[in-house]
Amino acid sequence: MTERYSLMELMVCVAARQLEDGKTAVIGTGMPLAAAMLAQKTHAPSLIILFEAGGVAPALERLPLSVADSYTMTGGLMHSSMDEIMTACQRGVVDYTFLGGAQIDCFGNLNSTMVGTDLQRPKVRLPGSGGANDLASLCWKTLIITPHDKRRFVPKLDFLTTPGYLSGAGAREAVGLPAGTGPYKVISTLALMGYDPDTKRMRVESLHPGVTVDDVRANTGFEMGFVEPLAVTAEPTDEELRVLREDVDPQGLIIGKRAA
Amino acid sequence: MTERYSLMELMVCVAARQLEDGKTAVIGTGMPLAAAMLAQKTHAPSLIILFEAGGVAPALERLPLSVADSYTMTGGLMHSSMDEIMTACQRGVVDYTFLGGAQIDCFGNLNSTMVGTDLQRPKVRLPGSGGANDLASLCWKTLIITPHDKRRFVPKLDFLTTPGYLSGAGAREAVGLPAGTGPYKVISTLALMGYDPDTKRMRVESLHPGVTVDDVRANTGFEMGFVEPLAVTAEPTDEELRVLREDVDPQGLIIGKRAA
Amino acid sequence: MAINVIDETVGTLFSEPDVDGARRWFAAKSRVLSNKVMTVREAVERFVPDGAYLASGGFGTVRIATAVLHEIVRQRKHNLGFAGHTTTHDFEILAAGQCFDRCDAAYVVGLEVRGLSPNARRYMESGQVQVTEWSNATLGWRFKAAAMGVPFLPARTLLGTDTFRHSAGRTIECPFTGQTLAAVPALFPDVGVIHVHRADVYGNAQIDGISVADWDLARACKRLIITTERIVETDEIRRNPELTQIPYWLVDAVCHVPYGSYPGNMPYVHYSDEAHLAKWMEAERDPATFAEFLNTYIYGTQDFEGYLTLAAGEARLAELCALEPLKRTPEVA
Amino acid sequence: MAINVIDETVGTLFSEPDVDGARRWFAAKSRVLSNKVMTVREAVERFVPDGAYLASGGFGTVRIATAVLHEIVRQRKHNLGFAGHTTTHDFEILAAGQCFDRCDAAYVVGLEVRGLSPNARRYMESGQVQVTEWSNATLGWRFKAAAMGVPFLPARTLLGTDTFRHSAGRTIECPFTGQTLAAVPALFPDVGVIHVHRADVYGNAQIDGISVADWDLARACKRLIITTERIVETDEIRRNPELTQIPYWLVDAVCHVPYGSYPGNMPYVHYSDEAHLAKWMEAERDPATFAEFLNTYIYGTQDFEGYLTLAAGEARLAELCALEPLKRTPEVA
Repeated sequence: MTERYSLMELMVCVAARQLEDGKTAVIGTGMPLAAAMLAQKTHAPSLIILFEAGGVAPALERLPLSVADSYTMTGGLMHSSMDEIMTACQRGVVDYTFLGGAQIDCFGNLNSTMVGTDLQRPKVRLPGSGGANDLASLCWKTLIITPHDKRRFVPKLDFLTTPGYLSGAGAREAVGLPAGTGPYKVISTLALMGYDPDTKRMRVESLHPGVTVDDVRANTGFEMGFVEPLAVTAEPTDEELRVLREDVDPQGLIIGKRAA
Repeated sequence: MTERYSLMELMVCVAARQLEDGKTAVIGTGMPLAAAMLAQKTHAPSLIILFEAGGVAPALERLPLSVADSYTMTGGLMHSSMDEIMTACQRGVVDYTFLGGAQIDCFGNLNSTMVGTDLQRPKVRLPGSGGANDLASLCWKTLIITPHDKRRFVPKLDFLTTPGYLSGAGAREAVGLPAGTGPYKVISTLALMGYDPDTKRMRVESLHPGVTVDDVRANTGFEMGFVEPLAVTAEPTDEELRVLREDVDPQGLIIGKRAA
Repeated sequence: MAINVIDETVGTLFSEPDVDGARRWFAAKSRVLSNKVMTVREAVERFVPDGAYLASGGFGTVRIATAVLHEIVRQRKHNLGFAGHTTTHDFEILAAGQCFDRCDAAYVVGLEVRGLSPNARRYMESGQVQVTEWSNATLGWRFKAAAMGVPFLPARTLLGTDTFRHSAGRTIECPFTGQTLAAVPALFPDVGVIHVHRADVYGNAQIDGISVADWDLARACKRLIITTERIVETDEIRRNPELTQIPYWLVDAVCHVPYGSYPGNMPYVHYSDEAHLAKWMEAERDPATFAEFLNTYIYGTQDFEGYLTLAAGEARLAELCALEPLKRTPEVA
Repeated sequence: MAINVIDETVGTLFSEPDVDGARRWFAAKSRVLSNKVMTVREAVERFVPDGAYLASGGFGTVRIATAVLHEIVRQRKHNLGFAGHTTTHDFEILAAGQCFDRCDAAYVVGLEVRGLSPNARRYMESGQVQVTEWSNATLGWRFKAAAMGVPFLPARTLLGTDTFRHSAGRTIECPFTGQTLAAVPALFPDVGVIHVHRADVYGNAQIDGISVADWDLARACKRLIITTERIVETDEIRRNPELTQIPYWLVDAVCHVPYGSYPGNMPYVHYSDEAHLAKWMEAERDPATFAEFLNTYIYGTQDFEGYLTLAAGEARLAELCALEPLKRTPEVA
């Protein structure tokens, strides 16, 4: 890491690059939305951002605090409903979704429901699926953005809230989830990861600048794969940083405030 | 029949009297709508008229020519959809519907699909169900308005388009139709009919002025029941006729033009 | 007592409720923002191949895409499938051209209070058209199932009737209550045609008044041709997002067709031309007369504008606008 | 490879998908045009009995019926069922009052980017609340099934997960394609609360902006309490029928509550009061502090107006209006 950019800024820039132009994405608030806005303002001007509560393709003025708040509707093409967005996903119209989660396993399954063993008396109650289970079931490609440590990258989830590849290749289709869908990329604080096309296990595609294979292993609770040759994540360009800081998140809600 | 009113006018007035105030009704164009408008303008000012294409409670200026045309929307409370109207019926929110049909049997089943024996090559192709099957399946009470002759009141339908009591008591529930629904009244050119609560067979409740039991028998292809004592249909009041002619159908679209 | 429980239906399913196939189609369909304005002729040439399964929006004589329907006849498209979801004048037009040979029928051959179309009746009685029966709600819910991306929807109608027996629905047992329900399969038409009040060049479209089944239909169709009274700037769409029914990524063609629902009614714009609708019905009584009528009005005209000039003309269109009872309020101007 | 096909689910179904019972209820519900304006206190007294199953409209901190939720706490209602369909601040309020003891959870205890509610977490971790898991789409489709009058809807989500295992859904085989689908049962809440932009005294109600799940929710609920920013003449409703989401015959109570979504956002009216929302979260860290907070703001206030004066005041409300990015266009004035 240099002082030119923060880790958060790197992650948002890496996330933004995964989003192709002219595609549809259901995006939550926070870093995923900062990434989508950055993509729109750089290489993907026709990226269509949908919000699960019903907002459609707003001219985003700033980052909303809720996926239903007024900022998800400013200059929008259509004031719709959660049903409209979720059925569009189910119909196959939505390319990307972008999620977080308290725990993730090697197949990209997520837990955002609880820590503990008894749902009726959990050690820590978390929000639950929200739209995550639906979006990861129904959108074509699921991206995940998350801090990278052993508490999060676990060998076994306490609760499988949201489907990744479940138990591996073919498992999604076997339970009835739409064919051809599933986890696509994970952007963590250490690396950019994808999935082995045969085993559907997670593997590192590029290490963020200054991060080693051992750093990843030490912070991952399951056996992580690594592609060969292993790349280094491209650093944010000056242009990406400028747009991110000036146009996407001038208030520093996501990327934090910078020293003057 | 006196010259004070026509048979059409009598039928519309009798039909109107069947509609209670403060209830909901999905109504088609023609005589049923004239009856509903008359009811609204006399004893049932809060009768809620819905149109199957999506019009909700318009301030009806005149009789529409289509159940979707602009007159079904003038001053309406809500511009909705066919799905909204049909699901309201399915949910149990709609009290009445009002239908016609080419053939009717003793259980109030209707044929509006074809005359003949082969659907793929019918002798006469008719429109089919339209919304009739749905409305008669889902609304609480089905009213029918029809000319009365042996070609229409038949022992066996060529095609059962729209359910009355099907094969009799309990048959609707047995096939899965919502409990407690079914045919309510038939207003014909000869009489007002209801249904025997036990057998669900049609029976005359009142004969129109000047009509005899033999007239009904001679014009009915199945064994018609008669309640005892048998009433005579009350004639239209002067007020009903005035409202019908001046406010409901001043153009004579339904009740015809009157000689000056 | 014998109760008419129908466990088997004999209707032909003209289009499979293949939700995974539809997902692949929708995934491949471009969502790039591009100008889709073209002529009706080009839209029909490109998106209505012979044999395609077609669905028509609006409600028969209200807000129908007449120009596209005429052009389908003019280009002598044939062997189409057709969804007869309260089709009246739209059905009459396509029956005139003998364009379809299979039909999911909920409401066909009739024109509501105006009576039955003699020619459409002859066509449907000729044995040339294979028919499967539905009701308006269930055929609409077939579009809805497709729009929702599920292979079927349950319903409590149709049951116990010949309409159901001649449908391609099924009975199912509710997994929760055990009750018998009708299941209706998703219908993904190959192409849909919908007339709207305003659209931008990309296809973002708004409808004033009731939507009939067009919300679901627009989402169910694999291809969608929009005809529009007005082409507007996208900013006008964004100013009233409550009115948007069709986002641009559903749309393949945007055709500018003022008075495009003529001789039908276009709510807020003009009322139906009952005289001209009666002229169609009258001409249909005799096949030779009707052939001549079609030669004059459809085959003999270059396009819908030609038809409009011949059938109505400016003075008549002004009359129809004056007859329209829904005055456009400033709110939706 | 062992594949996690879940054929049995272990979640409790808190409310039966009894469509015939619901039909009888809706049939008996009055459709007479009557003035339903009453105070929030009266609406809660009359329509929210202890033990009822409650659903809350809007989206957690956006267009929520705060006044009704507070009054439920103030009247110390208990043993409610609650539909946690993206419930955030609404969940926080009812958890503060320990009003519910069973919950269909899709999204609970969190406030989106604002973090987790300490008190709601404690309540959900205490074992006092029985929970059944769902996702936002499937819990919304449970309302939709009810609104459609069918006992279930099929879906392609939930499958294969612990969320599904701890739901009360089922797997079914599609009668047409044979594929495995999730079936979710209709949910008819005993009472729903929805905040809207304008309503007349009968309950005809309009919402500006996205509707979230409120179209279906309004139709699914056996009783419906509306709070509204403005009470308008019916003529104003009839002038913009495209905006009407709730016709009067669904509604049992109309309560006039300006700023009724505070401290949440009311699109087109005011933005959320993030400072006050943070104050709730902060107070919740310590149970004793939070008890005092509740005594001050809820139990110690007469009604929502009292709360509003205490928590915000006119100057702060003016600020929140100024912060609102959606300016009401003349079209929806």
